[in-house]
Amino acid sequence: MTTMTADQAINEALAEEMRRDPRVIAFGEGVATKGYKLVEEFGPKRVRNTPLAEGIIAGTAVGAAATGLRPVIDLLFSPFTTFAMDELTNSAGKLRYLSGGQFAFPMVTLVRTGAGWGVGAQHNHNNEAWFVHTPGVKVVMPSTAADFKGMLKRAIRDDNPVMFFADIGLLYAPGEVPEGDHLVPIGKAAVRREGTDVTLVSYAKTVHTCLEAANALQEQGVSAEVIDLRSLKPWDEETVLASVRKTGRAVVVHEASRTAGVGAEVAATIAEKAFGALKAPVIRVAGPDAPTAASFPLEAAFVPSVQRIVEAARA
Amino acid sequence: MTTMTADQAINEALAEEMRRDPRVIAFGEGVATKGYKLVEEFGPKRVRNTPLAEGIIAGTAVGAAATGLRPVIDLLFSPFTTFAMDELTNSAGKLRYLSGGQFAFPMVTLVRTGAGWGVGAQHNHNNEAWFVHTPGVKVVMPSTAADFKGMLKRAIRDDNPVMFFADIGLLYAPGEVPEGDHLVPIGKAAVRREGTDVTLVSYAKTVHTCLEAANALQEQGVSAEVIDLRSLKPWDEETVLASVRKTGRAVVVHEASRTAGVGAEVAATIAEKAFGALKAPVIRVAGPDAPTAASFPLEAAFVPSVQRIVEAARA
Amino acid sequence: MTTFEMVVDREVTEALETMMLIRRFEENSASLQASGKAGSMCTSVGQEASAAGVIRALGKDDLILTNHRSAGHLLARGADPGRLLAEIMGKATGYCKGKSGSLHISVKELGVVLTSTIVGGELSLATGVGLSLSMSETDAIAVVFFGDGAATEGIFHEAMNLAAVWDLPVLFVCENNQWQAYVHRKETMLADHVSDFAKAYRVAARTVDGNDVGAVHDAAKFAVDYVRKQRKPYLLETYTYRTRGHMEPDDQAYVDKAELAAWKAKDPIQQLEKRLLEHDAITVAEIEEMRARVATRIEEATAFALGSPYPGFDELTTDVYA
Amino acid sequence: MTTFEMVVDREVTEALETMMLIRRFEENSASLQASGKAGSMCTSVGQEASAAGVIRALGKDDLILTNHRSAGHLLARGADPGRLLAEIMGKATGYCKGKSGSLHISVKELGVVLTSTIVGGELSLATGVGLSLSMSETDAIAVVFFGDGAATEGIFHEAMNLAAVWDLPVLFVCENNQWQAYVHRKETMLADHVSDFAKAYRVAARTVDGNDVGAVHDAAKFAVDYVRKQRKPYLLETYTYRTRGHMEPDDQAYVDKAELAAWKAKDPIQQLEKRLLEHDAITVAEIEEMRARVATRIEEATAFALGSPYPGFDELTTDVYA
Ligand SMILES: Cc1ncc(C[n+]2csc(CCOP(=O)(O)OP(=O)(O)O)c2C)c(N)n1
Ligand SMILES: Cc1ncc(C[n+]2csc(CCOP(=O)(O)OP(=O)(O)O)c2C)c(N)n1
Ligand SMILES: [Mg+2]
Ligand SMILES: [Mg+2]
Repeated sequence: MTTMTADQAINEALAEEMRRDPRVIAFGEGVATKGYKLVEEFGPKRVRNTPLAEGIIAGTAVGAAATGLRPVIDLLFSPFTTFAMDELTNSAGKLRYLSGGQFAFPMVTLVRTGAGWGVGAQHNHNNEAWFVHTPGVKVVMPSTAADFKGMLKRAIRDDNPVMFFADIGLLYAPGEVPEGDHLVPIGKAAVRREGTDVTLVSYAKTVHTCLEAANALQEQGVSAEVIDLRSLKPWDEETVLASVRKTGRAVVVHEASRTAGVGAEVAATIAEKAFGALKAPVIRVAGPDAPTAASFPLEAAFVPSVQRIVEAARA
Repeated sequence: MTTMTADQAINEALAEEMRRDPRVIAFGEGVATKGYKLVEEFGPKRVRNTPLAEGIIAGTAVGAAATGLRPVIDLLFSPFTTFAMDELTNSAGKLRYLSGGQFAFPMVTLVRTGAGWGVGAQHNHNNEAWFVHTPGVKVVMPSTAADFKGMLKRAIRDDNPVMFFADIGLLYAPGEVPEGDHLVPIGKAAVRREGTDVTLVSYAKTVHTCLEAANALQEQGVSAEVIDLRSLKPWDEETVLASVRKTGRAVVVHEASRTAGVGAEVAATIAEKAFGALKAPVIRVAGPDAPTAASFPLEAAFVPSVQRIVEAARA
Repeated sequence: MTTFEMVVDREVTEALETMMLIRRFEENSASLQASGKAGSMCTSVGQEASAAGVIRALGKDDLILTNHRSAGHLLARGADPGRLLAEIMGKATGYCKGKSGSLHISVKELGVVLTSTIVGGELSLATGVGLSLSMSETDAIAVVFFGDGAATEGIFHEAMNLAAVWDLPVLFVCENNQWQAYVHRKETMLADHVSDFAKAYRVAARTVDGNDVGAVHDAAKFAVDYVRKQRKPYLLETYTYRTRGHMEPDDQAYVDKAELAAWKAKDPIQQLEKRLLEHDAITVAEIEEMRARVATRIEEATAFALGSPYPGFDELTTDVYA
Repeated sequence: MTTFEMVVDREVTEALETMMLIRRFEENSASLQASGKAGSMCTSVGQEASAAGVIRALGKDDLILTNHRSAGHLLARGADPGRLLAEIMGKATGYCKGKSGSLHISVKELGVVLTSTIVGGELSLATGVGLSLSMSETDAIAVVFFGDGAATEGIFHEAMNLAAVWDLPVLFVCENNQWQAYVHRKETMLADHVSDFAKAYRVAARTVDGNDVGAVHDAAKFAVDYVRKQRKPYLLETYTYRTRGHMEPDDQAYVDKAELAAWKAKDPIQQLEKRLLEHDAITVAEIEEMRARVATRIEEATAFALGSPYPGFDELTTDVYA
């Protein structure tokens, strides 16, 4: 194990995969500037700065992926994906299907989002559900430095377009990362804490809030199991359903706005497939249906709190 | 009552609102060509063709809405919204909030989607859930000619950005439309058929499939209530919950892909708030998590069928 | 080589048959649509010289990206009319198993990669294909066909700029057919030529008479050679006209009759036949033979497509993920 | 009027105080950020002549759109430094109740409408503001400030094209400060001047020395007059440099030292002071008085902002819908 931040884990994952596979390239606004070490090792052709144009950055990745390269692009902050939606959904997501399987799109799109920087809704918008609802793409959003590394490495080896969401609030927190070629499968959830009375399902920053809530619940005599989805499309129904069948209760937690968020899918699936096992309604604890403010106290209040999770678990 | 197609209802609604309010303008690719009658009545300044550029069409509407006009834009087919996502979400959806309420964005964005034309996933992509998950916007998707007219007129009078989804499969089917200034509120569902044993919740084309399913169920001795959401954001929880509390069973139906679709939100809400009343799990009947094919038989197979709904209602 | 010399070049007589094939294929598709046997499609009637002239200037390793108006490009590249028509009809024997239908047909084996019906989509992808080529040991180039309307999408500018800044071997071919669905080009831009936009990107560009297959072929050969050797982008604009309307069926009630008539008088196929006959480069009999050959191919293609099955329901969810 | 004559114009001495205010305000904001009292912000240090020169050429009914680097534009337009700083700190007394923070500050009462930190967002909205003005009985115009990086977003081209085709009274002001966050402009476009792009749209354009407030003011007065009378767009490029880096804090390790030094030597404030003194248009004492006035305003503003409350939690979900 080595200790590093999620941000360092991302860079390590990228460097290792570029070392392993010459087809892996990286580009985006400032990618070469910030990744000057990568430029030194892999050269200016494989690590590039781009013009300030998300549409062509993404489109170029899609076209390159279909013709032999494995691009990793950095679109910086999730609201900037709005300039690349055609390329990410109509092209990367659909052209394999529409071509009858003639092409594959092995590419990774990195974006950041979530509370922590205090710069407002045009930099912080947890829109991962848009992509979870989009055919042909995969979506991951890890919560630990180890998963940032292992899932990015796996995503780069995946033959499909993967949206990699990085929670800003986690990027600079240090964590333990296994040595060597650490890979984490896409589509497999992690049980972060075992429990018997209630299942807390979450991903990204709020997984840690759930773990705190689990401690609080422990003191109140409630044993909470905490599941970290980390992969949102595909997501690990099996692990979640097995847990809920055991505990009979579920609380789904995320920072993204509540309405039609990923939590709706998880809650609806639990309510449908574990119906018989449920002792109480599945409750969602999520951000409000509002843009995120820059003002720090408001930004912080947007995110589900330990208290809200505890109350939901006891409801 | 007069009989007209949904397409005619859209044009009538637009003409009536333009007559009523000089601030209402309409533009988009071919809007003036197809709407030459509107040009004759309202002049070329209020009804315009545009360059082929969805981003600036939407952005222009947002900027105009904030400064006194009430634009209605036609983006043609829902996949084309991908070129206008910044304008529709980061600007129209967030700038009221980020400006502390200084601006309002009274605008309507019309798009078409759904099976019926056989031209594939880059024209047919039911992505309404993206916008339902987007703060600051409203979303409607009517199922009858009367609602096409009444909801478009209401949307044009709304002071917020409204995404108006038109189901291609409904556009040319004739329907009864009330005479006069027919207005249908946004946020209120319609009970299309009363029943006691199961609630079928849907919107757009599949409302009619649900009504057929209800007839089939009737023959099998099952009394189905059919609710047409028609407004997806905000959506009418009250009407849906009241019905499910009565019937104890719910099936949520839509053509859009299942995962993280609008049905997930509706099912999760029912399962949470009507938990005690449920005699069976809430089942979703939706399109597959795949792009839509152009091939007619595949396009048709994508859409929930009467049989699937009946089976779900009896499960 | 000047257009005049081109006239006696046998390449041009071959181009004539290609154009005839495209014309016949598209008129046949349109009538199948009219009789309810096929879904809707966009035809390139009146623009055939652009496809025929540009595509025959390409090498077999060059990669092509195209859009919704692609039948001409595909046929000129050697696509089988039967499989092409089958795709348009949504049949399992089509190049994309019927999943594409008429609007996004790609054929990897012919090097026709990534066709998008999102106007501008093809442009957003072309730079990526160019990037792959620029990073591998090849002198192949990428060629992207797009319309004058696509040039009003911001992505056109982003693509031109990136191709210029990164020295990507991409030949941009703008088929300026004066229309953007139901809107005339003049309503959407003040410049007459899309090639005007190239200068600020420092991209070499040229506009050519898109109804003169010889002129198109000359210009295309120069452009292809430039991109292949310089490993830099080039913008070639083929100035032409869409004489059958946007998408089947289209009564063109919104089209200026005089403008349409003027362009029909410049029909690329009739023009070429006339010129070839004048220069004794072909005989009436030879032209008749060509027509007959083309007619037979289209008949066979139609029989094949009509006789082909639709994809099975299992195809509903295949090819979503690799 | 030439720049030389401008020098003795009292407008320029006023512009000096405006630039001093902007400089002092932004350096003060940056130190508040450094000491953890404010969140991050982008400063326009080195570019003040652009804001000061353009904004004072506007009429009170003209509408302004800006972006993430907006403090200069807002202060030049008369924004209260206290409320502006409060907004940057996310305080309830800020112009946007603290919801915007530093990156999307708009002030309706000053005609600063629709600020977006999405690069290019301001351009996508400017045509709509221009459309509203073009359809009402007014001679007011819309002015949109954007950077050289925004000019590489396709939406810039869509906006220029629509403004040209629809004759919209929009003055496009590109503040070409040679940087796009952590990427140098030269890495993103081959042209040196964003004004090069105007020609193909048939939009009148000019590039001016963005560090010479007199020159900027002259050019802006001409441009504003042109847009106001012609009801047509115009592109004015102020060629300048971002000397403090992209966003606080920024060590500029990636910036070429020589280039930075060369531009710092052309500091717009020092340049103007020197010139005014040379022409006896101002005395050292007067400059000192100005500095003192500015210092007092910034102190008061800081006290106001620091003393202001944060918005209440009820504000979390207000202002979402009208
Ligand atoms: C992004 C997008 N907007 C609109 C459309 C609808 N549409 C299909 S073809 C077309 C016209 C395209 O014009 P042009 O680029 O000149 O190509 P042409 O059809 O003339 O060959 C339009 C508006 C689309 N397919 N994609
Ligand atoms: C669409 C989008 N992409 C990227 C960013 C991140 N970003 C913020 S400012 C900036 C640089 C903008 O450069 P320019 O337009 O020249 O303006 P400047 O900052 O130099 O004033 C970038 C890349 C953003 N805010 N929006
Ligand atoms: Mg065209
Ligand atoms: Mg800049």
